[in-house]
Amino acid sequence: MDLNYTPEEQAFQQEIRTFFETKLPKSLSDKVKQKKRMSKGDMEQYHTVLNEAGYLNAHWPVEFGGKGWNAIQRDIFDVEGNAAAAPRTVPFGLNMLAPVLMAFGSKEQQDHYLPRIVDGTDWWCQGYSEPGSGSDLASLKMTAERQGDHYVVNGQKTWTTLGQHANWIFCLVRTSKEGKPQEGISFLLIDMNSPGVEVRPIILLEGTHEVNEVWFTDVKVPVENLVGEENKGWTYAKYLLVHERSGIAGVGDAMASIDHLKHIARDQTQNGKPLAEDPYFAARLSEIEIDLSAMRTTNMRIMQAATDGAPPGPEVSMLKIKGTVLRQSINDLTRRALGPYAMPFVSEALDDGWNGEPVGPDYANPMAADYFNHRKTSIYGGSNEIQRNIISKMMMGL
Amino acid sequence: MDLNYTPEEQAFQQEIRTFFETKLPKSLSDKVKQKKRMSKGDMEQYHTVLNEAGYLNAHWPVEFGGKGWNAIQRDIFDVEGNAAAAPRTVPFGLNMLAPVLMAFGSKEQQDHYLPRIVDGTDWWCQGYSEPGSGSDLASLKMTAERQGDHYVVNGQKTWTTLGQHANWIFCLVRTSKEGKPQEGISFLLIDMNSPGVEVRPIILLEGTHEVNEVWFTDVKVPVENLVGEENKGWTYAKYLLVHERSGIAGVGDAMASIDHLKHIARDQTQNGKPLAEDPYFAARLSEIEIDLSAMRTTNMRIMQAATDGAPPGPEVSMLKIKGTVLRQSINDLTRRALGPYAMPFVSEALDDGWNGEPVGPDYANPMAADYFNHRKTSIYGGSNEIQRNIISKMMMGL
Amino acid sequence: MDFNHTETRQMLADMAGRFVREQYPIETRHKHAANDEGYSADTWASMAELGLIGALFPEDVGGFGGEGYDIAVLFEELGRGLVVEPFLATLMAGSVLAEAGGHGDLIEEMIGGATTLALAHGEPASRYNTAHVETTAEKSGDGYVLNGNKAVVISGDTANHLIVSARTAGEKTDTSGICLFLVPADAEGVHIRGNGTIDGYRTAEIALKDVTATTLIGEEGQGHALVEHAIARGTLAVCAEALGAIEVSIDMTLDYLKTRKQFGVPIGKFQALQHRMADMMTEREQIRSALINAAGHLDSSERDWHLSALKNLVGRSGRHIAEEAIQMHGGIAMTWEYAVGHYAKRIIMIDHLFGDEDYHLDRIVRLGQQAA
Amino acid sequence: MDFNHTETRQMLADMAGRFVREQYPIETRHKHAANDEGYSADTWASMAELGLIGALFPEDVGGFGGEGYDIAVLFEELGRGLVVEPFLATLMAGSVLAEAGGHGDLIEEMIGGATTLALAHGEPASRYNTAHVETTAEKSGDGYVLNGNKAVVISGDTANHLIVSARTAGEKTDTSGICLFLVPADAEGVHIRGNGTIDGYRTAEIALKDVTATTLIGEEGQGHALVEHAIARGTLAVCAEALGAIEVSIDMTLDYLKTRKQFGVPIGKFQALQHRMADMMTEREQIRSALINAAGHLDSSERDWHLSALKNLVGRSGRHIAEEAIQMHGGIAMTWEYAVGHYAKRIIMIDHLFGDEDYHLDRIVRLGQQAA
Repeated sequence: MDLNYTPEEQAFQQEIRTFFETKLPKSLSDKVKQKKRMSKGDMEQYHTVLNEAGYLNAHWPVEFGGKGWNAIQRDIFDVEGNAAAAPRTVPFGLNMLAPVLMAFGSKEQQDHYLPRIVDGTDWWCQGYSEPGSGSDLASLKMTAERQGDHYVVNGQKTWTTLGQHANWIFCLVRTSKEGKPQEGISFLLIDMNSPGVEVRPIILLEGTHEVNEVWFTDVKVPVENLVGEENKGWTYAKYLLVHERSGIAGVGDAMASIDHLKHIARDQTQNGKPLAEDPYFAARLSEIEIDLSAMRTTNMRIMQAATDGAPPGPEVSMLKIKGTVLRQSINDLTRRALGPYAMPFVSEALDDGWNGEPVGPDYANPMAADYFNHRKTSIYGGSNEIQRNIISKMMMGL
Repeated sequence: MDLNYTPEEQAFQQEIRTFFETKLPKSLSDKVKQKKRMSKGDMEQYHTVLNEAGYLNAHWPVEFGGKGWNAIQRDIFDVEGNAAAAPRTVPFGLNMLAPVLMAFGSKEQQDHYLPRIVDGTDWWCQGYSEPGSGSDLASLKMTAERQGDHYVVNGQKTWTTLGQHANWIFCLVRTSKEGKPQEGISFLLIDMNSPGVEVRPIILLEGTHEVNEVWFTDVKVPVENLVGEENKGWTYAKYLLVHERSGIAGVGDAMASIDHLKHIARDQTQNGKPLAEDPYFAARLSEIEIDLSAMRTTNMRIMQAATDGAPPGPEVSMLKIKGTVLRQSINDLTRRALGPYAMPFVSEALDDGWNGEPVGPDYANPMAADYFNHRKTSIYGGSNEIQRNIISKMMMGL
Repeated sequence: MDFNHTETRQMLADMAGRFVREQYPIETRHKHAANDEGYSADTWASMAELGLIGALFPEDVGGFGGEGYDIAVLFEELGRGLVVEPFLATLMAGSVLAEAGGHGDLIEEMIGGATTLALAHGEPASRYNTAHVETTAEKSGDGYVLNGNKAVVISGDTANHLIVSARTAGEKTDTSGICLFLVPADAEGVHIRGNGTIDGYRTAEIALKDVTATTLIGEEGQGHALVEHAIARGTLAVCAEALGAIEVSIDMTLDYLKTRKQFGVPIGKFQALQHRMADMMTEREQIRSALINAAGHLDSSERDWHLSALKNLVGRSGRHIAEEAIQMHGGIAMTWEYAVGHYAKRIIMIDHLFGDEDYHLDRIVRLGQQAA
Repeated sequence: MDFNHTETRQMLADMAGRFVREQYPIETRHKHAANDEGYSADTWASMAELGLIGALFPEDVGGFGGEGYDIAVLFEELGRGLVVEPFLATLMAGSVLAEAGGHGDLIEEMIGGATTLALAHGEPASRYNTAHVETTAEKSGDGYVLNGNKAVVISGDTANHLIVSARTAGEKTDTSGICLFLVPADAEGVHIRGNGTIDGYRTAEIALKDVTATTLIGEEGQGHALVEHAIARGTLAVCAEALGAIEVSIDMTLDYLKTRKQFGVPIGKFQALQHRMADMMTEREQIRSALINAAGHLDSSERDWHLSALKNLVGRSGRHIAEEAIQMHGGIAMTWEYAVGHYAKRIIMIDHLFGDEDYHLDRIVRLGQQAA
């Protein structure tokens, strides 16, 4: 047991710190600090900055052009990036499609798609959920009918995050109605510029547009866009869920959010003292810091076990639950910290080019919206209820 | 809407107060205050005191010799009794068997058993649970076989509270294996002095003997001891569960426990101040008081609705859950309040005739045991899980 | 003791309930909220005609209610519809006038719906402290000159008149020395910047620059008691509103659990959700009871204890219920189109009106220690 | 960073684990606890032979461990068996001696199991305040005369020697002015009243009446740092013990859910219980992580923060897990005969050792405000 960084790890941490200090555009970190909405251009710019430094896909295996970063290195990058107010990368190509292609894609698919993910040619989005499916993903209905050298795809996907920016979508589609619902599912790559693909925005409860419905009407998809074997798509999707453990806990994000909250709590006054000194507030904050301190170690333990080749267990689900609940509790305490100024909301103020006078303290406007928006985190990516099902199934075998 | 007592209710409250001030033996209230174990003699003495005043069965309908107290009167008696540190009455005959006999018993049974409950001739205990049954009460196995003018009873009951003092037990027994498990159950009255009845103590985790196993081997029970119809016993038991709403919330007990806790919190010192002024302790205590204040009104609303003839709904289950959880949280906060002195435990000190020197403050010894003992309240009488099932079934009809 | 409403009060509740059910679907609500003034003047007028405003005030000022239970039953129904018309601002400003005495004509106009008022009391630094007033009032001639800033004034951008708190004496958090002035919204030096809120209502930031005020409400320096009186009624009202919103949230979740199928069965079949529903329903009943207690003590010496108990419970359990309603629905509850998210937003934001869960827990603690 | 144990430490854990599994079933534990001294001298001796005592102390005093992780792995296994032998008292008293220096022979005897010690520090009014010492020490000749009362002294009724804290200077809660003395348990004027605890261990109330003490441990007036050193190790130890007890409680509950049938199916099939189980297991992993953090920082400047974080989490989540283990079992867990109730009692009572959940949350708050 050793909680200290090795000299190598310290050096790596310093390298990453220097990178963010010197290479992260202030225009981006300012937006992150002010919790403004990232434009497509912002996200592409950050993508380029990371790629030029070779950090964009550093977590990929060396044989696919990555640096094969281990769990500790990824944790350091996550924490330093958040501390530097770096934006989040768009995960769909880099962290979700790529591992599937590496594990199950053909050589041709790997050679074609992976470089385009890195150089930004392709912006991927995910086509898993359907209006009827929800947590019961295997019940998906979107069909892909084999007709000669292509599939004809019909149906609808939903909750497609940033689909409005994407030019490609990887979908789970039904290629067979035989056997168990899981058995008739295939993993298909679809060019969103194909005729018959339509993207419709979904506005979230706090008024933002980040997810979409994607409709498919007689969309022709070449058979070479099938990943792996037909009707094996479910296995590939599951592989992703259990193997993509890193970052699920959101440690770096949580740490940065707590710093922001502390800043607010020092600025707000309650009973003539800084809110930070109010015993009830301080107690809530301290409990969160205690849980986070433990979760960071839980996260590292699980990551290292994964690196050491431990079989995927229920731990990933534990991280998903704890990580989302913890960050939601930070969002909750943050909106409390604002007092009455949590209520006013000027949505336009979150977009580029707004320069009106803020209502209340400059940090106030986005925080209530943030709290409501992040209720999604315990719902998507396998709701926390599904995660509890997974844990108990694995532990009890019932 | 009117939260104030009517002049009649105020007069009643005064009457009850005077009764407890003048008629409650100090020897009993002292034991209650010191949380000592009540002997059989103590319980019989209190029974007599109540009976002489006409309060023992005042909640019974007038036609059965009661005063037909309404919900508010029962609440006042509950609160005043607890405030005066009166013991609890033994409910099995007075509140559990009696209503069933009144509703389903024969005239002979009513005339024979009800007076004997009141004058203390019979001490009843309850024979519902069995080792295998737990929350699934209908799965009970104890059999009663009709043989001429009597039943032959074989099997085992458990969790029989104060069975060591009782001379009669009312049992749910299986008289038929036909149809659904609920349909073969009968309600039978058994003299515990009959040959073949054996009572074995169960020691609880904190070392006390209050519940028992009761074993039945070829016990002969006259058929006239059957209540109502054969195989209808389940209906009678259920009737009791939904109609016996009063007292389930334990409002008076909770109020008295909070007063005791406040006394301790003023005596204990934390950081040089009375514990009562510690912000975390004060916050926990205040939340409990807030919940209790609401629960008392919830309780009264439900009781009054019942008096007004509202059909039994899920509210009873809500009271069971809220009432037990709330009182358990008082027990929990009380053991916290003791600091290190929650640990020492001299069991003999809870019995008559012990006069050793207490370890720590005189109030300390029983409180941790009390906390552990009261974990039972969310388990027995239909566990809180069963109560939640009932609520959701009634609300969702699923 | 009696837990039944009087017939007239039950009629008020039924009438308001019917109005909301029949004429205030969520689409209408969004339409009203999207108006420049943040509500519909026509709807406000017809609600006034129904007497819904008058029900908030006692007969001696031309109303026909004004008791705690009148406020409670009406706002519970308003909460069921997420009604955006300016009832809260009207209740609070009107309560100041009614308590202070006089101003009969203005109250009459207000009850008739012809005039709207807002209480401009909170300030940028006051948070939940009701005595925090930095705005100054200097005597000049037979009037006063007001200077300062008012913050998050409910319906402050649409009211015809403002009731402004300002200080003629004392330190910035003293309870004495606070005065209330009636100021026309269009008076010179009154700069009003309105904004929407995350839950679809309107507030305003108001700057007062050498505003001449001639109408003092109540005695000079004695304004704080009037403010507390208004805030007490406002607190009761928003808690009742929260209860209404909670009822709808729970009912919608119940319906969803019954109809939404996953893994081939209605998700209401899943025991984990059933048990969480059961707890939510129990909490709802607890809130209802706390509301009854607070309404019954609104004009008693125990007012503050019961109001803080209620507000703490609404903050604590309300948040739990709102978050659970979203979680059990899943993704659909995250969308603007589906109503439950809007109810959740209102329930949560009510925690930010007149003191949140912790503020009121702390007040309970202090009241308890004064008593001890 | 590395989350694997060294080979020798893993061997220690395995050995202790095997001993507990094979030679310490719950019946044996109850038998030991029922002895007059509250444990088995033979078992203590064989544990000493196995080196389990030596593992708690550094090599320079004749042990072969003494690091945070040594204490953690050993006490986790002891917690799995609810071991009543006096490891905690030995760890704390021994840590005082080891930190102070000297007393080599005594430590050697202690590590060999031939002598037992107890730290008599807490007092009737001290609660969790480690600086609260009212017991006085007056210089007389080349010794001191001690007067005062010590409370809830762990294993205080069976130890051969007591390490007694007493004050030569300062107010009753000053950190300076506290001295530690080595006092034979049978010294004149030492009145020891032993008692059992609700969870099956032993503590003692000790009255000191004109007790002559000749052996001062460490510097005069500098005893508090030694006490804090010992309490830090004791806190880590009982939290590790709690983790062991939590592991067993969860495993027993899991087994019960798999085997116990209700309504025709194993109760583990009920989703409400499954989800609560899942949360308990997540909390267990969080406690394990906090234990790793605290053990790793036991001799660092962040010691107190990590120990308080751990103790708060053990108090908070430990209580939840213990209560859930009982609730999910149902009635059987309420009986003396069934083991899980005894684990629950130990987990809960650990909240009363060295500061409970709230005490340590408050300490975290204070440490945070000092840092800010």
